[in-house]
Amino acid sequence: MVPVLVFAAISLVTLGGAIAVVTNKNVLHSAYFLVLAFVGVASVYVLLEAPFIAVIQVLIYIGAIAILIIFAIMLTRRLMSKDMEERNQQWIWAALGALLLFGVLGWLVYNANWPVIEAAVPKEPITLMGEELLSTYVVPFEIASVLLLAALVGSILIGREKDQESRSAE
Amino acid sequence: MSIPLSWFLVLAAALFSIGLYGVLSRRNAIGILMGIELMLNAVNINLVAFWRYIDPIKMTGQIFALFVFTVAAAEVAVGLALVIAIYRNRDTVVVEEIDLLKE
Amino acid sequence: MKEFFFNITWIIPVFPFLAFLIIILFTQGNKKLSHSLSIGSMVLSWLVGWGVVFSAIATPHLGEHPIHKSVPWFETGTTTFNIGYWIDPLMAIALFMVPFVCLMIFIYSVGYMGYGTDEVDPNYSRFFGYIALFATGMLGLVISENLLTLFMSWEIMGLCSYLLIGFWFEKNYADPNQITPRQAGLKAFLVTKIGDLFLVLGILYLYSQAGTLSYADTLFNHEFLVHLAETPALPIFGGWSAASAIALLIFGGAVGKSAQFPLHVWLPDAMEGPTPVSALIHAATMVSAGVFLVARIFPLLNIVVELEHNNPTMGVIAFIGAFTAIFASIIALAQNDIKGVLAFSTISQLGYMIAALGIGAYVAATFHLITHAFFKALLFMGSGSVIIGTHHTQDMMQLGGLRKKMPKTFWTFLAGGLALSGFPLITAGFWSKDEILAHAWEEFMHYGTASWPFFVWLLLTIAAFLTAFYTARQISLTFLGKPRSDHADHAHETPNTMTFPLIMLAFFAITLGWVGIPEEIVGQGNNWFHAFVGHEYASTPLSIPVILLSSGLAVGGLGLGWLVYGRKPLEAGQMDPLQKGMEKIRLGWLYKAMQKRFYFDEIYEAIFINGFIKLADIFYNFDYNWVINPIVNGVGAVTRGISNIFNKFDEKIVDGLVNFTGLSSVKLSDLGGITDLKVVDGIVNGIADVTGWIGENVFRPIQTGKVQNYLLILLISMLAIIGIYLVY
Amino acid sequence: MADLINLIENWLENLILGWGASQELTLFILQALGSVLVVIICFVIVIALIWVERKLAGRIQDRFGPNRAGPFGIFQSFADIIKIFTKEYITPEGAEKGFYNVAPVLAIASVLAIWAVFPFAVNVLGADIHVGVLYIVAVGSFGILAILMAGWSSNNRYSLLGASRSVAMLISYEIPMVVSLLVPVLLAHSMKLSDIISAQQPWWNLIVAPLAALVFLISSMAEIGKAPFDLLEAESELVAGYHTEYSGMKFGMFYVAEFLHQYTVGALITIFFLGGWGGPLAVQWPILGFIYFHFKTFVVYLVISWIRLSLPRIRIDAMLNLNWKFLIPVSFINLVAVAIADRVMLEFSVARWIYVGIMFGLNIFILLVSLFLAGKASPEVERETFPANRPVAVPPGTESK
Repeated sequence: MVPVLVFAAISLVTLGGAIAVVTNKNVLHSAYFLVLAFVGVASVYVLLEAPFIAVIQVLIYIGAIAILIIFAIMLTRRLMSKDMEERNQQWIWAALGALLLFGVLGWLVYNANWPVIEAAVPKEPITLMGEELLSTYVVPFEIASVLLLAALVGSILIGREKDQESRSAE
Repeated sequence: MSIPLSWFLVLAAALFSIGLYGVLSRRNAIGILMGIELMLNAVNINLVAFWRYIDPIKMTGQIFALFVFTVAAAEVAVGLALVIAIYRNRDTVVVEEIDLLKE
Repeated sequence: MKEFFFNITWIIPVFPFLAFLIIILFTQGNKKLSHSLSIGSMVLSWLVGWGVVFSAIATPHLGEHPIHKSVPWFETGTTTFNIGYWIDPLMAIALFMVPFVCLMIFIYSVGYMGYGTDEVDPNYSRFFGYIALFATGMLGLVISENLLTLFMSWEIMGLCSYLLIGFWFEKNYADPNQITPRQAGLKAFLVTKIGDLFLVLGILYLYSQAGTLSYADTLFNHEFLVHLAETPALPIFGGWSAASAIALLIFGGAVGKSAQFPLHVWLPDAMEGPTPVSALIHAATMVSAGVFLVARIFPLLNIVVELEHNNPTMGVIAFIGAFTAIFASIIALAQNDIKGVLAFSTISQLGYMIAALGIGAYVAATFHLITHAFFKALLFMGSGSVIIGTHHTQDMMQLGGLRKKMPKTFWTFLAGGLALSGFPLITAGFWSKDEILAHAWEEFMHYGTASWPFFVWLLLTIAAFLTAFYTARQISLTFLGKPRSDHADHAHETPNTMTFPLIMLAFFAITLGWVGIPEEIVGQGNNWFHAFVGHEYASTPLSIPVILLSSGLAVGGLGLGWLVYGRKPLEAGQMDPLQKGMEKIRLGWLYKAMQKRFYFDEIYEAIFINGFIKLADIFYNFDYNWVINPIVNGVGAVTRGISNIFNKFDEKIVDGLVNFTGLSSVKLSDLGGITDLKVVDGIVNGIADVTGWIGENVFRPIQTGKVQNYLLILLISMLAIIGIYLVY
Repeated sequence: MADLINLIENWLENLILGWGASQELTLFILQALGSVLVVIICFVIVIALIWVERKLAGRIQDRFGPNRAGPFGIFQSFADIIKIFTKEYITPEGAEKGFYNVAPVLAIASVLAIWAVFPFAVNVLGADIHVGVLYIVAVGSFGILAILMAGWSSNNRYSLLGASRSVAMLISYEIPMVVSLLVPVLLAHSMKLSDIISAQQPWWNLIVAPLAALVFLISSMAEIGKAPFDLLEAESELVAGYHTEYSGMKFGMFYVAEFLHQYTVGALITIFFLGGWGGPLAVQWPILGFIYFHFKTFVVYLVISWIRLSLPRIRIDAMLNLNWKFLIPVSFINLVAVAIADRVMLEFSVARWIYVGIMFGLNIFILLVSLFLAGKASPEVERETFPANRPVAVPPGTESK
């Protein structure tokens, strides 16, 4: 009974936060609700006995991504007047499509036969994960590092202001 | 373990649909990015749930979740840089107004 | 001692790699330290390498039991890739050649790049870093234990060739049509990449069949080879076996790297790099890598020949090689650039080796590979010495009379030239080339004149004659007669760092052939080279007619060349006698074509480069002028036309009808008017409105330019597809 | 008597079980009690700390500090508390009410959440999770969120500027902090805080990895945003940074959070580099461990205060330069070097004291080399040279000839 209640509470927080993210008029509020949704998802990971992923979720999504998003909102806030419409004309179709998709996914989940097994979580999950990362998944691991480097360089290049010469040339 | 797997999957599906709605309906480019983040989170819930319920001995699910984190971080960094660059050039972050290709 | 060398074989490419890292990272500022590091590392590699070579020679039955060691490098999925080394006779003889020639070239580079003079190159240290990396690639390729590390080394060399050919990247020429070093580097990189694509495909195909890439499990696993030869290939290859498909794909890589016929265009332009680079890359090592690769996969070719009698694989290889040999030697006749002649000569000699592999003369091909590396490096470095001695004069028409002024260069160049043309009995080139010709002769005797071995033999024989002729031409024009320009008049001998390697290489260019003298001449069982490298293949029997013929061709070619060019030396400004002669018999256009390399560069530009531009144009027009836009416009025009027609109909006919009824019946005119207004106009306007509405609200909104619209449509379509899937 | 804390816990557990509560409920009640206890202890400590800090600041700045309320001014903090509770809450016009009110709570919560995983003594710890170190880093990031919230919702330029600076600074200083935290993790081969403490029992990490300790000290001082890194609330530039608009207890919460954060950093340094609760007889007498822990933390706290009271504020570009061009490279090089040395010495299974000695030498070597390189790389600053006999204010009676 207790896990079910906990699950219900977490789902409520997560989904409520998510809905607030996509419907709130103020983008900044959306961003803070996004943090709330992320916290909910992190709790889901705790419920799934994956504390490492939960902590990483907090570290990356809240500590980095959410703060970056909030920062970006502040940098572009001049155009976000209160009376601006936050959703476009096709929102009703989008809502219908999303609902339909949810229906389809739910139907699939309900009808599928998952090969669930009852097994305990490994004792040293982080050690195991490190070993697998450096053996079975070493190539994706390296590619991920290259991807991060590329993203770092790319975002600096895209985001930096033009230097003085090219600006005066305009 | 009293919660069945399908509950997590339904939760993830709901989160995914909400994120999709956000992507399709927000006018603000940063709002769209937030929708994408929600969708990626939904995928991660699925990955970790499958790991826990179907193959908890190997860490494949968690490792894939880690890779999704990596991709999400890269995506946000580049995406926000693009948004800011567009804002500098065109003074707007409303995606409907960014339709140069049509004109 | 043997065990010691076999255990440290892996260290050979490590030395130059460390030298590269240190030079690039730390010692860019110190020229002396840089070249000392580079040469020092090469000396170490050379010592260890020859240690391994002589240990291998002293090991009996190395051919049947190659020594190989490997450690796991990384695993992905269920496969583990190893990194290691492989010692067999082929590797041993390549390892005999590569470090030594590299070392000689490194020493030579010190002088060529102007160390200690005013003309020292500003990027001197970087040059030594690059060539050290290059040596890493070549040595790694030679010792590698599987096709993956081989391919990696292969690509390291590709990168280095790009960097080194374009080493003088700041150079520009007044003539916009003359290719600049950086363009040449790019060209070499891109053209060889075409070949590399085939190589990758071949390796992937092999991997898909074997699940591993190590030599021990693939190329030297007889059962697997038989299995491969019995497996039909993918449908795209017709009815061939997988073995021949893989062999041809890998051969494609060799075509690119060894500058064989369709992909030969990069090598002549690569002469834009510094001359040591030409010697290193385009004579001694990198181009040899292609031949080495084909020799490596020779077991695969052999199995194809053994099990499938009508398979064209070997024929294709032999024919491409032979055609390249004759084609390049014809071009070489009319080149005036001292390095250009050598470049085409290299292409031609590589064609020899490929052709030899194609007719199954494995031993002869590897033999020629080694001897050619020595004398061609010698020739290139000799020409570099000439270039330095005459203050960067490369046009042979401007040279002449250097025999007295540069004696060391002359005598060593002469030795190399004689080896290249196959001067009978004493030179290395004679024995190796003779073995190839003898093998071709034997094949031709076996199959008769109506078969491809005959053509291969014929082409190779003619090429041998032409080789001797252009060698004589080059030596005569460069060294004999009187100087034809001020630079040549004031030529001086080059420093010892440049002449010492020449002398060393000249020694080997003469003597190296003696290890492969056929047993019939020196006594039973004394063809040492064959016994070491290819005991499992039948040795070619000595054939007196071939020896006589090839001696005659070599001497005849040299003699004819001397008659034309040497007897009456050219004066300054005089026309090439060959050109004069050909114009006399109305073949001037052919000479022109030869000089222009048979217009291959122009043809490729016309077909591929312009072709792609055309193709892009077509797509552009498809989008903007021909199809997409016209369709959109057409829909609009058609709806407008339809509504116009209805409008006309309304004006002309319906109005007329209404007037008529109005005139004929006043009473009915009210009613008719009402009918007209409400019904007919309604229909007409309605149709126009509907078409307009469709245009406005269906076709136009689809093209919103808003990304979210597209995404929404994507979602709906996906849902629709899922729906269809679920329903059915 | 030896194990006082666990004794009380067992007694309480039996008591509640005796009242007929289920096992789960008992655990829940005990954990809730423990949390409340930790929070109360924290606040009590903060009250004391404020007094200590002010007294210390006074002495360093050559004045008395609080000395009116009670002996040595000991009740000054309580007087302040009373004052702060009775002040008016002012909410500026145009502020976003919700965020404006949530921010101080979040600020203090983010600090308190870190205390959940601290091991206070050998068996006294809240949650011993596998990823303790990561947890600390992750939870700390909520603090940044709180600052951003406060800065944005105040509807004040100065607040927003302070918040923006804080993001630039806190995010960049998080990198060397995390990397230097990885060194103790590496040495203990675990991310559990209890493992890290027991791994450094005879030899503290301060000796094994002094460079990591130094980098961590500097970067965490930046994290708490106090002088010399107090750019987010620089009085002379930004009034008071992100909490300019706060008054009354809302300001008080930020204030408490700041002090508590400093104390928390002291605790972190104690855990990661000073052996945590370790000390003579700490294993047999956990209560001693508890005392050792807080004593060490207090010493580190005083050291941090001493530094911040002695140094002036750093310019923002210099601060970012220090981080990106010195701390981050040094911490990465240190991490790699320590990892290699650790692996090699484990391979050869050298004696413990040799291991420690080599590690210490390696750290000092890296520090000296990097300082030398940094000194070479830093630009020459042209300083104004004054004439030898320039007029200066000289105390009367000490004029030189």
